[in-house]
Amino acid sequence: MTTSVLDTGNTAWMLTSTALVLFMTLPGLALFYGGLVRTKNVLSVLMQCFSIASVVTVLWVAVGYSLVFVPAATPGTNALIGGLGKAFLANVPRGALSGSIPETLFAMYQLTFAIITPALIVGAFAERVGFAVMLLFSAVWSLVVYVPVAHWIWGGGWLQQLGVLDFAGGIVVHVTAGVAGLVAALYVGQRKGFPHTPMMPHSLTLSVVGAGMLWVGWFGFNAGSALGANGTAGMTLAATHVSAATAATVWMAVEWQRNGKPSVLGVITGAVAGLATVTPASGYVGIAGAMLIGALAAVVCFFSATTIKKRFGYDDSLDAFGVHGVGGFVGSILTGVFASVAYGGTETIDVYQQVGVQALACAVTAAWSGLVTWGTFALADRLLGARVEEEHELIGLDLTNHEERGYDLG
Amino acid sequence: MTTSVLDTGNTAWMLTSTALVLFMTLPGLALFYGGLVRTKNVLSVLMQCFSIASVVTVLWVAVGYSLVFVPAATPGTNALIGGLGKAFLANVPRGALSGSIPETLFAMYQLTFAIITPALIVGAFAERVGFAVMLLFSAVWSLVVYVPVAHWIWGGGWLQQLGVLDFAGGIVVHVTAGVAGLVAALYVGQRKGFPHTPMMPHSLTLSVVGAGMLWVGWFGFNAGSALGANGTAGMTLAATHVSAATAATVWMAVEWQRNGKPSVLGVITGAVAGLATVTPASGYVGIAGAMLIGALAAVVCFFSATTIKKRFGYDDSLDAFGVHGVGGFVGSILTGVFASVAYGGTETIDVYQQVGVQALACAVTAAWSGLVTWGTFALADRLLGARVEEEHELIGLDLTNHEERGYDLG
Amino acid sequence: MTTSVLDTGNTAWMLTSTALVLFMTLPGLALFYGGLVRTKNVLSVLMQCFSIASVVTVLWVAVGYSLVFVPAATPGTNALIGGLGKAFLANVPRGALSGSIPETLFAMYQLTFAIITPALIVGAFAERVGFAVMLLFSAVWSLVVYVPVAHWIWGGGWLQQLGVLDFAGGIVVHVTAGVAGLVAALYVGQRKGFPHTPMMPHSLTLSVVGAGMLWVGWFGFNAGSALGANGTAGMTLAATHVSAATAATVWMAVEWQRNGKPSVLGVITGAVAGLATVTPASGYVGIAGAMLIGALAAVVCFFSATTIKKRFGYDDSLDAFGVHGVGGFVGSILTGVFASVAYGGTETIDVYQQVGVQALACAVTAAWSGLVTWGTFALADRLLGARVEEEHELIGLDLTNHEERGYDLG
Amino acid sequence: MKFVIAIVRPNRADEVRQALAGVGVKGMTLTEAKGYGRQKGHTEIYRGAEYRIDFVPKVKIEVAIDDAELPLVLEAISRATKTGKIGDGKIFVLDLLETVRIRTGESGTAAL
Amino acid sequence: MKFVIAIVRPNRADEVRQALAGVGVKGMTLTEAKGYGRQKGHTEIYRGAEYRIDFVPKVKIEVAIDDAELPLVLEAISRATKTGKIGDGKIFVLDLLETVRIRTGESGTAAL
Amino acid sequence: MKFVIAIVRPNRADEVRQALAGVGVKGMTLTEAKGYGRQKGHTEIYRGAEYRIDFVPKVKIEVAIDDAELPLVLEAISRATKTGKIGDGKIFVLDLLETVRIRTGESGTAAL
Ligand SMILES: Nc1ncnc2c1ncn2[C@@H]1O[C@H](COP(=O)(O)OP(=O)(O)O)[C@@H](O)[C@H]1O
Ligand SMILES: Nc1ncnc2c1ncn2[C@@H]1O[C@H](COP(=O)(O)OP(=O)(O)O)[C@@H](O)[C@H]1O
Ligand SMILES: Nc1ncnc2c1ncn2[C@@H]1O[C@H](COP(=O)(O)OP(=O)(O)O)[C@@H](O)[C@H]1O
Repeated sequence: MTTSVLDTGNTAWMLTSTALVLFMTLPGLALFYGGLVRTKNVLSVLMQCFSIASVVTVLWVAVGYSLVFVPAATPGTNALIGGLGKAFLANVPRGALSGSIPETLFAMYQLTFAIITPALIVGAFAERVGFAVMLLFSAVWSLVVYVPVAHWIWGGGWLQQLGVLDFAGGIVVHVTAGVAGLVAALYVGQRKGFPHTPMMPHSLTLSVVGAGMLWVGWFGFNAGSALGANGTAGMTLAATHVSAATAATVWMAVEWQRNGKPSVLGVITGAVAGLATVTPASGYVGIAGAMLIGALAAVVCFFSATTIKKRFGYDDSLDAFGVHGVGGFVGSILTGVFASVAYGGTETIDVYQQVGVQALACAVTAAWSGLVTWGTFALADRLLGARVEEEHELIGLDLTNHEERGYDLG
Repeated sequence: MTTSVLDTGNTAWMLTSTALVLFMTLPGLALFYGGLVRTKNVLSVLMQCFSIASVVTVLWVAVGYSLVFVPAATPGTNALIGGLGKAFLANVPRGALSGSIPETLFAMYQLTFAIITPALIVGAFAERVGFAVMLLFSAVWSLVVYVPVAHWIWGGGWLQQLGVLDFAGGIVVHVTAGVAGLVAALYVGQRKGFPHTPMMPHSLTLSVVGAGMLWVGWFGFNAGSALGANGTAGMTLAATHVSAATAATVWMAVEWQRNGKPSVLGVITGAVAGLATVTPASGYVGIAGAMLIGALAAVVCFFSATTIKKRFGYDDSLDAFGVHGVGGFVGSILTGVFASVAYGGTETIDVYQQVGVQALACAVTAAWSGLVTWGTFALADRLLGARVEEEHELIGLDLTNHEERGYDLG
Repeated sequence: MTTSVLDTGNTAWMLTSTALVLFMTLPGLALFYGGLVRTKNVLSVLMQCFSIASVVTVLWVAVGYSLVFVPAATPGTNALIGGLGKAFLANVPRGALSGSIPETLFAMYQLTFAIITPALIVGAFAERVGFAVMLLFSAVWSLVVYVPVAHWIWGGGWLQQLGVLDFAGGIVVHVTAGVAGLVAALYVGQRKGFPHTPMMPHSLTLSVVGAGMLWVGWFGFNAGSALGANGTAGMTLAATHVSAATAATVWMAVEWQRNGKPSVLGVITGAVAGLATVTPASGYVGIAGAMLIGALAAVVCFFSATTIKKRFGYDDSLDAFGVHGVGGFVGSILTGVFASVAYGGTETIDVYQQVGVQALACAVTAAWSGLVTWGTFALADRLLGARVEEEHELIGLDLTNHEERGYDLG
Repeated sequence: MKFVIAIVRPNRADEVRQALAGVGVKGMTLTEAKGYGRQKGHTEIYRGAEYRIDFVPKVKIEVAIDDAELPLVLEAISRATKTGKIGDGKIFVLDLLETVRIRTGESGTAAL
Repeated sequence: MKFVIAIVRPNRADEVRQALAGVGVKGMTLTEAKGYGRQKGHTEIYRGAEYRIDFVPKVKIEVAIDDAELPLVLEAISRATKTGKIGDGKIFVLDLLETVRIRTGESGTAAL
Repeated sequence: MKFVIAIVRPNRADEVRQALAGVGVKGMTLTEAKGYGRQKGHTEIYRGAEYRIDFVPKVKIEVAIDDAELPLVLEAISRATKTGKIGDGKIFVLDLLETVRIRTGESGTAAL
């Protein structure tokens, strides 16, 4: 952990992991989401993912990395937010190490997480929020939610001090993004016609491709969070893969039983649910724990993306909350159990107490993310109107926001 | 090989290779195959690849890995099948090593091979076999064919003891899958309208994407089989790439000469033929050997996918047998030649004798795979009907099996 | 650099980088370009990328690698071209090292650069040059332009002796390809209907996917050029990513301001411009330098792909010159500035003098590439007709060159 | 018999189907179309150049009916698709000489 | 002259083309369409919700013919596409006032 | 009123639109179609087998006009699309009994 010699093997794996996690967003998530919207909005979603990757990079390099990982100048505030000592990566020479890898690489690896988190949110308000609002929101949210929460949990902040366990971002990534998605969907309201008009995925083919990329990329997300090529990375990769496969299988079985037929959307959603849910636990659990987490992920997320959403009537277009948010909660709580050596995990913890810490961390970050999301949308609503005109929603965001069309196959 | 210290460089490469080989199936092969079927069946193929990846993972973790790689409890039976000592990876702690990499990682890397093998088969019976039959068949075949054959050749079984050479799965993967495909295609019969009705690929664009992913992923498949980042991995990568490129070039030339025009489908099929054929030899041969293998792969597979298939009239829909099966046979036999130091290879072998061993291994595994495939389909036929109703075949499997459509571009 | 012991970590990263750079072409660039052409030509572009990858591999293994990286037999000629000592990689045993990685691997890594360079060119003359001409041109150009220029700059040739800096191919790849594209576009003339008939991308969706793959793959292209998993690789990855993100952001801003709307094509083109432009400097610059290069890349390439192209009326179909060529020039010149320790870089150079060397290298290689391109097209024109018949251009190259269609969605 | 061709907004197809079914129409045929008229199209941008696309997406509904049904049918279509904004579309009525139901060979109004 | 519009099953287009060519028809025009009628559509499922899709894929074949050819043409289309199951489709016959072959300017039956 | 159906080459749609607008036509409707006729199709190759595709891409333009406009309209379409090579297409003229503009309820020539 704190060796100060560069290890080429660890560095090789982290270079690869950085590529893999960027690949999850570009084009993985972009495709997964892009395939699920209607033809007239496909570009808007791709554009959102691409521009978030670009703008968040600039913000991260400018201040984000430093505020998360550099101790605050005044120790008293470090519980809440880091310092600006490495703004613009100015004090990160190419020889600097973070553990046994170059610090520049560590900063870039962490950046890929900062990118995918706001990109996950756009799934919740897809097809009705304009590009400018989306961009404003993503920038603000990235700085005001992602950066402090990452500091609290990974950068030495108060939750880390409380002993919260979040191996690869169940809370930092999925809870924060999921809740933001739900709140945003509630703020902007349902898409016109929802839920009576069928709003079928325009290309499940693309979504399957995206799901495959997410699955593969997630090896970088979770096993990369070992920050080296070691036994933890190996077991984390195994736990990640097993959870995904179990969740896909269980989701398929549940659907088969309930609807008489398993669906493609179901299987890929199941896999993503398994991946998201195992994330916080992935580095701590054994194979059995991972299987159980995957199975639970499928059942709970199936329930949330179908029954609960229908029941409460919010329009979480692509189930950003239903899968990532709910999966994030479930996984983060279960981490308090399955990380324990008593249940095949690696940590010597008191399960009851740990579950309490996990729940507290989830609750506080969820509240903060929800609050800031509501506030930012209210602000954007004032400045630009939170959602596009009805006419534009009808025509689609591709033409009205970008004057382009996703396909011209004629 | 048997050092008991973890090497981070080797581990880094094997983590990457695991991601690359999974990527070959999800979404590589899924896209390659998915593009070749008609629009009404695209999702069925994607779904098959995805669900195989999920279900085989569960089976592999439960018993597959252990039965392949753990010695049988009673030494007498070990020639045929391994033991259950590591069922559910229960006795594989995160510190356990396999050579210089974590054993968990080794188990996951091998799993990606267990996944792609049954996924290759579905190309042979695409567009007419229902999802339930496919799933039942894949599960049975995985346990009854893949697991024992992998044990025979890689897990210390009788063929390995005979000295068979199969670096990355010419026999274990391609011969077994190709023959299963042929037998399944014969069992279920031709698609309605074959061969008179044109059944054009609905999106060669997708198939090209899939082929590109297969090519890149194959670096993990073959060079990963070196189980480390070393000189063998380097040469294996080179042999793999050179064989693919040579085969694509030769296939293009043959087509140009025979049909007056080179086709996109031809070039990508050539590349895949070159990759499949060099697989068993990839770690043993030199560059010249790889080129020769690639050239032969193109000529023989071209012949089998066009002339032979036409002549015998079986409907191997996407040429799973014609390319993978035939390429697997050719490559596995040629391994007996080009692996020899006399022909630029690494092994000090008697070529005649080695070719004999290779042929024996091919013949026995082919027979076993064919037999089990026929039996399983006969069983599935009883239980569920081996192929879908004519009406459903007409409408397409996407709607009738999954109530979804691949595209809704309107 | 000249350690003679294999380092598994460095080897792991270079194996991965080789996969990443091949992935940039197959399917990355193929998709990026393929999406931008009209439906009737999509396969032609994919086919061009695929067949270039195949044929260039054969040429590279046969003579290319040796001519670039092996010293000439007669030292006097080595300034211009290398020797044939490693033709067919005959004298490259699997134990041979290049630095701390296997030489076979080094040869393959470099091959992926030799592949993508002619593939970049096809974007300039897309939709009107037949397959045979394209193939002839690519083979000749690869041997007569790419191979000597790579030798001059990376293989110990005269420009390297002059001290030119080109970390990952700003001159070797982008200047040579960009200029060849421009000259080829001028030689064959505009597409019928250009610029009045709208020739919209048939699938921006595919282009976005391709752009994402290019971005990710570029980590292998630039950070892989460190030839190891070290501090330079980390900083190079950071510089590459930051330049891409900055360029995408700036392009978006410029478009928003000028056209009232940011476009998807703009954002992805901006990212590619940022990647191409930072390439020669990527291993030498700091973060601030990379940001500046990215911002300049966006502004200059935006200008060249819109205003300049319109002004001079050449039909560089997919902006191979406008983005890669211009970006290559700008980046190669700026390398002379930002590589300097005075501007946060790594090199102790005299900026004025270095800029002179960079400009000289750009000018000479551009002239050589342009000359050979014109000559080869003139030759191809004699033999085969440089562009397809008008009727075939109307029908599209997919049907007329390959008797296939990209989609059959009916 | 009459052959009625209605060009309507693409998102109105289902309303029209329901309205027609509501007045007793048993079948109809729908085609995707592009219309040019008073409703203006949109612009698309490509490398800084703006292109006007004059055609807008429409759906064409063809329905063969008995003469007596005509007023009801016209009314039903109008009701289902009218927004009062430019681009609502047109209904064209042609004379229909004969109809055959392929399955049974029936002809005339019995085949509708 | 008559203008014949046949709505048939999508996989029958080629059979119809051959049958029409067999009775001397020299040209025809085909469009993809969606039909609503007695033949029921399918359901699609999305996140657990089932949607009924009432329209089924059809192909519309339009062919302009000489009056005298009508019986043969009706018979040829029926023969080529009839399965006897619901959804075989319809044939509609309209009166055709004039035909022009653009290439030559010919008109009337000479232009068919 | 007349209902004019023109089957033309797909790349000629815009020329036809301009020509028609030039003679005062205010609206038209366009559909993608496939034509069979004297113009030969193309071959496609798949795994060494060659398939003939007899249908070629066409565009169908439908325009409702006042009787008096007919000669001008026929002439405009022909002018805009004629190349003199096989496959230029056909124009069919049918009688149009009634036209309704849905937006306003206007009918007859006022609705064109
Ligand atoms: N003369 C015509 N012939 C055929 N189709 C027409 C004609 N005029 C209009 N249309 C169709 O009706 C659609 C609506 O017409 P438009 O003039 O835009 O608005 P409105 O229906 O409100 O008058 C057009 O897009 C076109 O498809
Ligand atoms: N009145 C009608 N007007 C226009 N098209 C019709 C009409 N009735 C049926 N069709 C077309 O004919 C197709 C077949 O009709 P349907 O009632 O399903 O079966 P059948 O032809 O066996 O009676 C429909 O899908 C529709 O496209
Ligand atoms: N009798 C017909 N009925 C309907 N459409 C026809 C008929 N004859 C020709 N067409 C249409 O006109 C197109 C052009 O006809 P074709 O015979 O190829 O050339 P030309 O127009 O030069 O005579 C055909 O592709 C078809 O779409």
